[in-house]
Amino acid sequence: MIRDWTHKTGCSRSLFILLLFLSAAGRAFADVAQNTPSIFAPSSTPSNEIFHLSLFVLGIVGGIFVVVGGLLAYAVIRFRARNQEDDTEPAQIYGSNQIELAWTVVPVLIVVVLFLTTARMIFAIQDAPKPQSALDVTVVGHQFWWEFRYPKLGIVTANELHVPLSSTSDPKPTFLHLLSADVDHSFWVPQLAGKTDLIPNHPNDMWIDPLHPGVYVGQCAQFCGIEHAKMLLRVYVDTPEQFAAWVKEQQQLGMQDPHVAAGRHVFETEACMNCHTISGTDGRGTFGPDLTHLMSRDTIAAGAAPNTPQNLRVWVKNPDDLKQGSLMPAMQLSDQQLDDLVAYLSTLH
Amino acid sequence: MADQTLPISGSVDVTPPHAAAGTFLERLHGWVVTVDHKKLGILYVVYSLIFLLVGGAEALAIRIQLMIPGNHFLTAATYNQFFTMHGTTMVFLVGMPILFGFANYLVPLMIGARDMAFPRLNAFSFWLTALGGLLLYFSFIGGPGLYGMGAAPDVGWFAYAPLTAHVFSPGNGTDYWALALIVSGFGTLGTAINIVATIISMRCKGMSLLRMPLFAWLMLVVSALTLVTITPLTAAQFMLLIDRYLGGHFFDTQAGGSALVWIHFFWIFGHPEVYVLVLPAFAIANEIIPVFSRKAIFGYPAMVAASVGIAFVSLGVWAHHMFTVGMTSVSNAFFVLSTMLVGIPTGIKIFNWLATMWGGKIRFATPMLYCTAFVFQFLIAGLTGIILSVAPWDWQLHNSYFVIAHFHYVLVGAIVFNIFAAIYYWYPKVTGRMMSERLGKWNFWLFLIGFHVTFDTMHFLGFLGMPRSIYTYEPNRGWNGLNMVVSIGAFIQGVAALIFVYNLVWSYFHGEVAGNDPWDAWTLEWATPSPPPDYNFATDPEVKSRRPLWDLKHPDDPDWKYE
Amino acid sequence: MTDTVQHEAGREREGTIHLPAPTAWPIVLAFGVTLGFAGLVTNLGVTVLGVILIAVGSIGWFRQVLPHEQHEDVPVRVQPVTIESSRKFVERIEVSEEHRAHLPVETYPVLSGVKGGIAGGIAMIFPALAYGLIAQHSIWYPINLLGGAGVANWRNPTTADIAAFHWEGLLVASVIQIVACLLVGLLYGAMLPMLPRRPVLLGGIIAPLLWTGLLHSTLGVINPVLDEHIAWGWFVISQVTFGVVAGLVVARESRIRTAQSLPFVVRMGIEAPGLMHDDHSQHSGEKH
Amino acid sequence: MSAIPTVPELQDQPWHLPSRGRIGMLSLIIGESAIFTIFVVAYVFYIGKSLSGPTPGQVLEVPIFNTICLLSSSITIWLAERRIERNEIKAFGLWWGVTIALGVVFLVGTGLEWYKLIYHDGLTISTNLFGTTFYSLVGLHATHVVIGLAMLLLVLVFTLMGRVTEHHAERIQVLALYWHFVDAVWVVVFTVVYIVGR
Ligand code: HEA
Ligand code: HEA
Ligand code: HEC
Ligand code: CUA
Ligand SMILES: [Cu+2]
Repeated sequence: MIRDWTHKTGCSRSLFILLLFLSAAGRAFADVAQNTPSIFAPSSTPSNEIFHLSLFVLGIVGGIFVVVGGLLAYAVIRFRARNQEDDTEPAQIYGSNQIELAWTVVPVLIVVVLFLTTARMIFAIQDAPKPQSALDVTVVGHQFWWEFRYPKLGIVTANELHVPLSSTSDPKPTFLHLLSADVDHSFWVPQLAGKTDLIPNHPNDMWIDPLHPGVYVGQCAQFCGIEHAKMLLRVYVDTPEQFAAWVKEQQQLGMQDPHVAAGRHVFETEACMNCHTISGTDGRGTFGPDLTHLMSRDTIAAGAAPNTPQNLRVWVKNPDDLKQGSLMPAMQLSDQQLDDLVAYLSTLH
Repeated sequence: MADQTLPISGSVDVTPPHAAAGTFLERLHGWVVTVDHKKLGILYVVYSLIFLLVGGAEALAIRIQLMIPGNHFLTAATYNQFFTMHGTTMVFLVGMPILFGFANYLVPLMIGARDMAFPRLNAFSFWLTALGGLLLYFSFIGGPGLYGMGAAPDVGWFAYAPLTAHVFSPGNGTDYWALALIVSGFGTLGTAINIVATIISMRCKGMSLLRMPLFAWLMLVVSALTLVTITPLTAAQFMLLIDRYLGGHFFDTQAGGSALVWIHFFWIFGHPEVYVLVLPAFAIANEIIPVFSRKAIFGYPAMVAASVGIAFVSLGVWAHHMFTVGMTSVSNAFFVLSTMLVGIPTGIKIFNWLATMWGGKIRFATPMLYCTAFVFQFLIAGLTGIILSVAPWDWQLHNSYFVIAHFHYVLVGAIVFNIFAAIYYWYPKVTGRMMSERLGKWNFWLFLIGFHVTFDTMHFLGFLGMPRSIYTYEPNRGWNGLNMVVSIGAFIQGVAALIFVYNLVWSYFHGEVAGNDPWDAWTLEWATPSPPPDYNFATDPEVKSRRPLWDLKHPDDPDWKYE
Repeated sequence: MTDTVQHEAGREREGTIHLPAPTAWPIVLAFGVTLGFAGLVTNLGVTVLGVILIAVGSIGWFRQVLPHEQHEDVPVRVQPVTIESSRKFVERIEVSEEHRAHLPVETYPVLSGVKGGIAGGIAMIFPALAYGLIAQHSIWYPINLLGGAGVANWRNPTTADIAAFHWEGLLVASVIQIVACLLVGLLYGAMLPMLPRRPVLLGGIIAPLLWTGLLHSTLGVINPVLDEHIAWGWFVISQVTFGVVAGLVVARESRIRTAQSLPFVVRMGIEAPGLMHDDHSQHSGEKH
Repeated sequence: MSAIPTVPELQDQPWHLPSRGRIGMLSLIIGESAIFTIFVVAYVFYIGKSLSGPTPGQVLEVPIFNTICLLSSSITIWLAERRIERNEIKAFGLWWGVTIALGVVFLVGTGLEWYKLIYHDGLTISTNLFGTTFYSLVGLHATHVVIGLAMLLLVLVFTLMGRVTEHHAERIQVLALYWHFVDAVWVVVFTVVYIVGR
């Protein structure tokens, strides 16, 4: 399933030299900012295959552009009226069936080639068989956050997806099952794969097999309401050890620290638990993200802000300050309650 | 010089049309009650131009907001309303009406008729379209009933279900969107019927279908296409309203309804719609390019066949907007193929324009400048379309700024450019005065530069993973500089647009007097005085070839000897 | 709306022309329809007003056209409009006599290319199958290679896989083969009349070589399965077979337009005054 | 260089173009067909997808009589068309009246059916997907019948006032074309709703 592309394109394929140059430019672009989710800096088989397909297609349309654009430029320069006083009309030409035929057939041939290439790639990516070693994750889109469930591992988390590193020798792809709790969303991490929509009543599937560890950013790519812009997405590609550690941490029950019992009390009495789950408490709500291991996440509210105590306080006090229109209400808590609550939330590792 | 065997004679109207005289109110009344195709055509065009400015102003607001990351110029809610209204306005209140405006004004003149087939229906349709547009904009103040604040539609011009369901869009914005478009949709349907009937039943003697100017041919194809394009949208919007007002379940995913059905229905309308918008632009190019190249259009029959072909194929490609919704791989492959096939007839058109210019003596007056830029830009836009039709690549590019770049390249680079070309070209016929060439050149070059600065850059934002419909973005994504460039380009376009408006107004009073036939052109409208009298032609014209005026101008070498 | 005799509205009557009379009913009706809908988002009273306007508008409109359409008479004064151009002369495409010496006196009809394409397409199957039999002991091998582009579940097939029979492979391969051969044949048909000198050389050797070169450099992306298993020597042989057979068929095709020499523009099929129509002028000026 | 081209055939043959009324009506019919297609597709797509009852099989009865009435009205209107061409105004009025009567019977039949469905079977437009699609599709068709009937009535009134003559044959035939369309659509609706969907 995982093919080494550099090997293929490395051989004397003159057509690709120019394109490789382009790809280098793409990578350079991506280096400008480390967080640029460039589609030209692929790091997973689907995105990689798409990247190479895209170079091929770019080559073809680029060729068409150069030829046709060149002819147009030539015509504009060569056949412009030079002499304003010229009182003759140029020779009138009405057409030619042969020429018409020729410039119909050539595009048809190009289309055939483009189509065959594309079709093969569609099947290769979309219908790829799922290996035994694959990890399953169910992604549920919510207005405006992501819920990730690992059914086989019994983990539920939000907004930050952890997946294991995959490699050619030891493929460990992650298969995502995409659902929606409300409206249409779309899962897009450009460096890992193309996007697939999350549509209520219409489960979809996609897969990634990240080849380099690191954090990959993306975001919801289907307009889903007021805060569509802040429905960000982070994928952490962990080495096997890191991943195992993360799984272990997530599988633990929520932290029960007696020092912050006051905050926990606020959580349990101020309606938070209607929407949020913290294992080990009575909180069983599913309308908002699971907070059991809130502190294991780098950001809050789908990437709207870094996960710091100040931000948590701002968020709980008035979510609109960080994310206008998010579906979590401002709970009208007193400063004391807020302090307690944040202290409590900060223990949820 | 006039050849007696070809009775095309115009007339000079000495009695001014009654409506042109009188007080302001009387004149206004004249416009309101008119059933004259020329006046209605002007109304359509002016109406659309106003909305072009409004939609453009919305675009400028969008661009200010996106200039820098984390900007607070617009709130999230306002931004969503603005891009929805921008798209809806540009497509339904600018693109469609303006094409009907040109068709209204020019088709009867070109085919040698006195008026449209159904003059009163024509007026009715215009007013429906116009009032539909006003209803849409009333949402800014009307909002949820007369009692609340304004709430313009904010669900995108595609209004995907179930975001439009009552639970997720509680206000009235979505209702305004559906209702206003239904109203203007009826108007569109009426005009389309009218144009079809006019072209089929009102041609002057000798004007067989294969002798019609290509402009008329394309308008025929477009109107026929409109008949089966706008109606599915109307139907789907009725379903939406049934859901929202009567508690129906068409798109209610809680009750077994399907969000996908809406997506299909919308694009069954939406895709042919974009060809409805672009074919009139082709129509304009088909008239202007030959005249300024001083040659007959190359491959007339092929052009006709290609247009009809585009219309047919375009009915079967809609799902290329849906590659990411999770269709089976076989359906994906099918729509890849059908989409790419559209490139073939379209390519034929590009090649024919090229061949028309080839060997000509091209005069680069402003209309021709716009048309040349159009061919060039449409080539690029089409090729980015082909890129998007490569489904796996579209999985990356879908809903990114690359798509935005693709369609603005067509909608602005092709359609708006040709709208400008058409206005520069036919303005003398309509008003009797030329538009200023000097301002025209400024207008053209600024618009060209602005256009490329804006929309060329957007492609790269797409490559870098910037999604559309976002009101703000993270500062560390590497999109900052490019967004700034895009916004600057938009403002250059804005300046060009203002010059254009100034030119329109200035030339009306100070433009050089044009005469009947300032461009030395070949179709029948140039055989009438400028502006044409109410009755167009004093005697019904009769034609023998595709270029009746060429025949008159070159009696020893007329077209009908060779066609 | 109405149906009357053609152009009745435009008949001339003593210096006036009949045009439909202006009327306000369409706008009233349109306003009514809009209000009717607008009521849904504002107040039902608006809808009621809309319905009233619709009723009034329709009645008014009917009275406008029934029993007779209302007209107004617009006075005319006819003055002939002179239609002239400052560009009096029309250039002609010069078909110079000198070039004729180098040109053949005959050319091939366009359809010959299609026939050639079909013949070539059939002919090239044999070397391909021969390759399959000789090199892989299976005639399905080359067929599956060709079909591999469209067969969904093929990833890293073994040689044995490719050598076995797959109906999808056969189907896809046949479609590709037929389409490609017809198209290339059509292209030959369009181009050969323009460049009619050495159809066998041009179509038979040069074009296949170019084609193979192009394919060799791009196949890795179009179809890596095919690419990995292809034997390029045999590939060239079947391509050239196609080309030569196609070229031969074209060359054997009876030539048209004997006994006259045709310059390039004419061979391109260009339609322009003074070119080919001269030869047919005795038939008719109307070409279509 | 140029030879003398022949003079084209003289252009004084009569110049005939199709009637704009017919073309207009045909265009309208094409547009309307697209609307119906969308509703029919939605209906077919949602067959059997309702999450709760009642189902079509439980509550729908095949409206044979209604259908016969509507379809025969196509024949009677055709008879009327023939009469007006020959300026037999009385006979025209008669057949026209019969057409209207048949249309009204159809409408009443639909009304009764809906009454039964709503008050007896408890099926409304918001009950389930079946209700939504059923009332929309059948209702859309019924709306067309109503509009058609209104136009037919108008003609009848003019006929009774003695205003209609053979000069109006063309317009009346255009109107009849619409009525034929409404009938033809019913065949589709009938098949989809009462045969396929049940
Ligand atoms: C007038 C408007 C217009 C026009 C003419 C087109 C023309 C085309 N469009 Fe575009 N398109 C839009 C307006 C338009 N589009 C809009 C508004 C959207 C977005 C809607 C939204 O989501 O809001 C969109 C989106 C869109 C998508 C979906 C992207 C996505 O959301 O993921 C796709 C995908 O296939 C696509 C493809 C094409 C193609 C293949 C053409 C073809 O017709 C182009 C054909 C032309 C050429 C190919 C160039 C000339 C040809 C040659 C020189 C011959 C040789 C060429 C070949 C052999 C290839 N378009
Ligand atoms: C014909 C169609 C058309 C045209 C002409 C334009 C023109 C422009 N568009 Fe638009 N656009 C669409 C159709 C069009 N667009 C559609 C369909 C969408 C999708 C909507 C959706 O997703 O729902 C879209 C979306 C869209 C977006 C994406 C928004 C988002 O997804 O978040 C952006 C962003 O930059 C944009 C920008 C522009 C710009 C800069 C112009 C410029 O060309 C405009 C240049 C400016 C002017 C021509 C006017 C100048 C006016 C003045 C100087 C002020 C005058 C003031 C008054 C008196 C009123 N457009
Ligand atoms: C009405 C439901 C609701 C209630 C009540 C509610 N929340 Fe939330 N909460 C949400 C939703 C929805 C989100 C996700 C918002 C987003 O990202 O757009 C959220 C997000 C959060 C987050 C960020 C989670 C993350 O992973 O990024 C925290 C922390 C949080 N809520 C804490 C609280 C606390 C503390 C309370 C009680 C004082 C509370 N919430 C009450 C719905 C609710
Ligand atoms: Cu979720 Cu956009
Ligand atoms: Cu499309």
